[in-house]
Amino acid sequence: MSDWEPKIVAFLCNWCSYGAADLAGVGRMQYPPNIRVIRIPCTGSMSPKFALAALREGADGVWVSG
Amino acid sequence: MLGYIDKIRQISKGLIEDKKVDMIIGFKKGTMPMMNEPCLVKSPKDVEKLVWDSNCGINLANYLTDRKERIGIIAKGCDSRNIVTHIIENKIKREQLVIIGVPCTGMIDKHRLTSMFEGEIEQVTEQNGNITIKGEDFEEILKKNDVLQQNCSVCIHRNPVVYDELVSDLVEEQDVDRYEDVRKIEAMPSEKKWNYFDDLLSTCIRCYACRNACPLCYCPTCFVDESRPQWVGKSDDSIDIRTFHFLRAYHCAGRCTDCGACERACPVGINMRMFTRKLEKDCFEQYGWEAGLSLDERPPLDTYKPEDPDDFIK
Amino acid sequence: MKVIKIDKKDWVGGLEKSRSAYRLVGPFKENGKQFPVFKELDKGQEPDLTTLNTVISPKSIVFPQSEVMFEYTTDEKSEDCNLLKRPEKNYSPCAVIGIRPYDAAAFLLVQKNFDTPDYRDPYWCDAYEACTFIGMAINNPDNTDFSTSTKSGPFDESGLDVLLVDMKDHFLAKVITDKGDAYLKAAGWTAKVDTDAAIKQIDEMKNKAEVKIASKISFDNIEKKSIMELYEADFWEDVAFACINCGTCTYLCPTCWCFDIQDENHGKSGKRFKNWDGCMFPLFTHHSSGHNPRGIKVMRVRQRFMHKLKYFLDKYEDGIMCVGCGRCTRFCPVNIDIRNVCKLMNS
Amino acid sequence: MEHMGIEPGRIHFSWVSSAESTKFVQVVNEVTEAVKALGPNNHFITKEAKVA
Repeated sequence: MSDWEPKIVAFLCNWCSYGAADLAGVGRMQYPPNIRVIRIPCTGSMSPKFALAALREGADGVWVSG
Repeated sequence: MLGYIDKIRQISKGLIEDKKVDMIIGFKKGTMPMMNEPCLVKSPKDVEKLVWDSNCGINLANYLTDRKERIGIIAKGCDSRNIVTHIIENKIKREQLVIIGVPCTGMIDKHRLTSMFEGEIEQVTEQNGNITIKGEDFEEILKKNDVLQQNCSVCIHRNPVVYDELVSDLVEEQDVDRYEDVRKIEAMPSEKKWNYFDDLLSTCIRCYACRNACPLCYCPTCFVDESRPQWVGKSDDSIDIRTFHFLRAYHCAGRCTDCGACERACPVGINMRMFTRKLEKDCFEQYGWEAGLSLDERPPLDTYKPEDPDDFIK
Repeated sequence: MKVIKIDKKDWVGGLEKSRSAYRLVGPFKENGKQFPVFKELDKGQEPDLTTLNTVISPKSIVFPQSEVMFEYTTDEKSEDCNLLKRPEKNYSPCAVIGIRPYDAAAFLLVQKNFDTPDYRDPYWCDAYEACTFIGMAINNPDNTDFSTSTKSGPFDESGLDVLLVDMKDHFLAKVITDKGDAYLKAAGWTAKVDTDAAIKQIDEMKNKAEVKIASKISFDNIEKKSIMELYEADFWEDVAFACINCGTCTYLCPTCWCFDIQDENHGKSGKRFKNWDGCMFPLFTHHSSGHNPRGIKVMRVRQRFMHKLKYFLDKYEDGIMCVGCGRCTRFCPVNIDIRNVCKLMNS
Repeated sequence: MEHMGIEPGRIHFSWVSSAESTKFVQVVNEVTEAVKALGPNNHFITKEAKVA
């Protein structure tokens, strides 16, 4: 189990956190590779079924960021 | 509650005769004990069909969705709150409705009564707060208050919140602890919670009676019927069943009035209100909101206030 | 024809003994549950014969709510790549203990659909053929039971291999087929009784039980009426008003057989399922074009009753597609009563 | 979701402006740590539907 790495599905707002992720990339910042980013038009369009669908397909965590 | 019916019939008859409404939505006597069938009355002579007793647990607001006629509707406390929700959500117009308010003293829990007796119940009658249950070889008198639907026994809005006519004096509201059972679950560790709900839903056959009996569930296409993309599998897999119940509850957040129609409709006796009640409790504690009390106030999920709780956000 | 006497003290022992050759299925009430359901009985579990009827009909024994039809993988490393494989399933002999006569008769109606010269549903047929039905006669029918009007009845033998009759301290087992005989032998129940006397006893009880059934329906006139006359009748709006379009009636019904086919795909492998479906759901007839020929509630309600009480009657000329178990009436959330609908259609 | 038995810490919400790349990195770290601490998710996964 020691080499287990979590899979985290990140639902990021196009205008906020996705921009921040972009900026982090441009700035060559280091962060853990466990997140799988899904860009959504706005966090307001986030539905609980997205989170459930992610878990259903085997995600270990869900992160919603506006 | 039995004394109401003459008044209900009299008001209904008047409304139809004066052409104030095209139809009355109420209950008629069912073919089984503890069952009444929702019905539509269009002519004064049919008014005699209407009945009212402690077996009118189905929520009549369910039959209003998108109707165009002028309707007289018989509404107990929870029905009236769902009518308010319907009006707020533009599913019916206030001007179309004549609401015949019925102060309610609770509905009988038919699941529980059925399971209380070995033999078959053939007749259930009520008088002065007592219920007489008759079967082939037994007869028992119980206090009505002891056999209420669970949601009725913790109901704090027994009187209709909006009405045009009232069939009797308002009844006294109860002062009860509404959420004892929800707190019990909140106190469980995660694993125990998971198992609790696994067990709760283990007999679900996905007939969707809970969804369809619910006045809130009027979406033209339910998320379980969506296929592009398909959010939830359609088999009797336990995760898919749980997803259905969980998301349905979410869709009712801030709208559910705990009328109990879902639980009453369930053929296998699942208390799916354990999902909706948690959300109801949260809405009340975090936003001070109870659904369907006022026509003028917007529900918390479509308004924003600076003081909304946000401590779950990093 | 013979009748075997089973002492109640030999009952459990016999069941356990028969396990060497049979899987046992029967109504069983799990701890803390309100009612029993038909399931495969584990060792030491006894079928619950006290409950008159299960909420969910035993049709799921041969027609599970969800059943995998085949599996596939598109993984080229696998030797099964791009092959459709029917999953292994246990079709070894299975004894269904305590099924009620009308539920067993319901299988015969469903068989007309799943086992025909042109089409044969292997999943249904294989499971059905594996079963030996040890039925339990109904001494005290409930008040939604109208099985005497549907060619079935509380002592109906048509779908059974053995009919058990509860005589308080023992069971009388009327052997109907060789399959039934084989099961009784495997269970070690062989005490023969005087056949004529026993049959007389059983017939007496049968008459007593049948008399208790007060609900009667008749479909004589439905047979004579034309489809269009019934289809365009003016009572459908009234019948359908209360209906909330849930699938309770279709899912609990022992004769409803409709299903839907679904694929579920995970990565490179997937499965195709049969799932129960019902005419009450709008999605059931929804075309991919977006058109729905049964777009509104009243059409769907009409379809259910027309299918059961008219189309089936006309097509097979062998009665209606209903065995009178009364489940749909009992568990309908809004009390739509098939007996009343039948009366309306018949008048 | 926690009411139903999903552990607290599997689901996270945050608010990061497009200019806050440092906060973004910090939150990724936090979320990853929290989920790592919980171990693999056992609930709500459907690798294949379990049916009869």
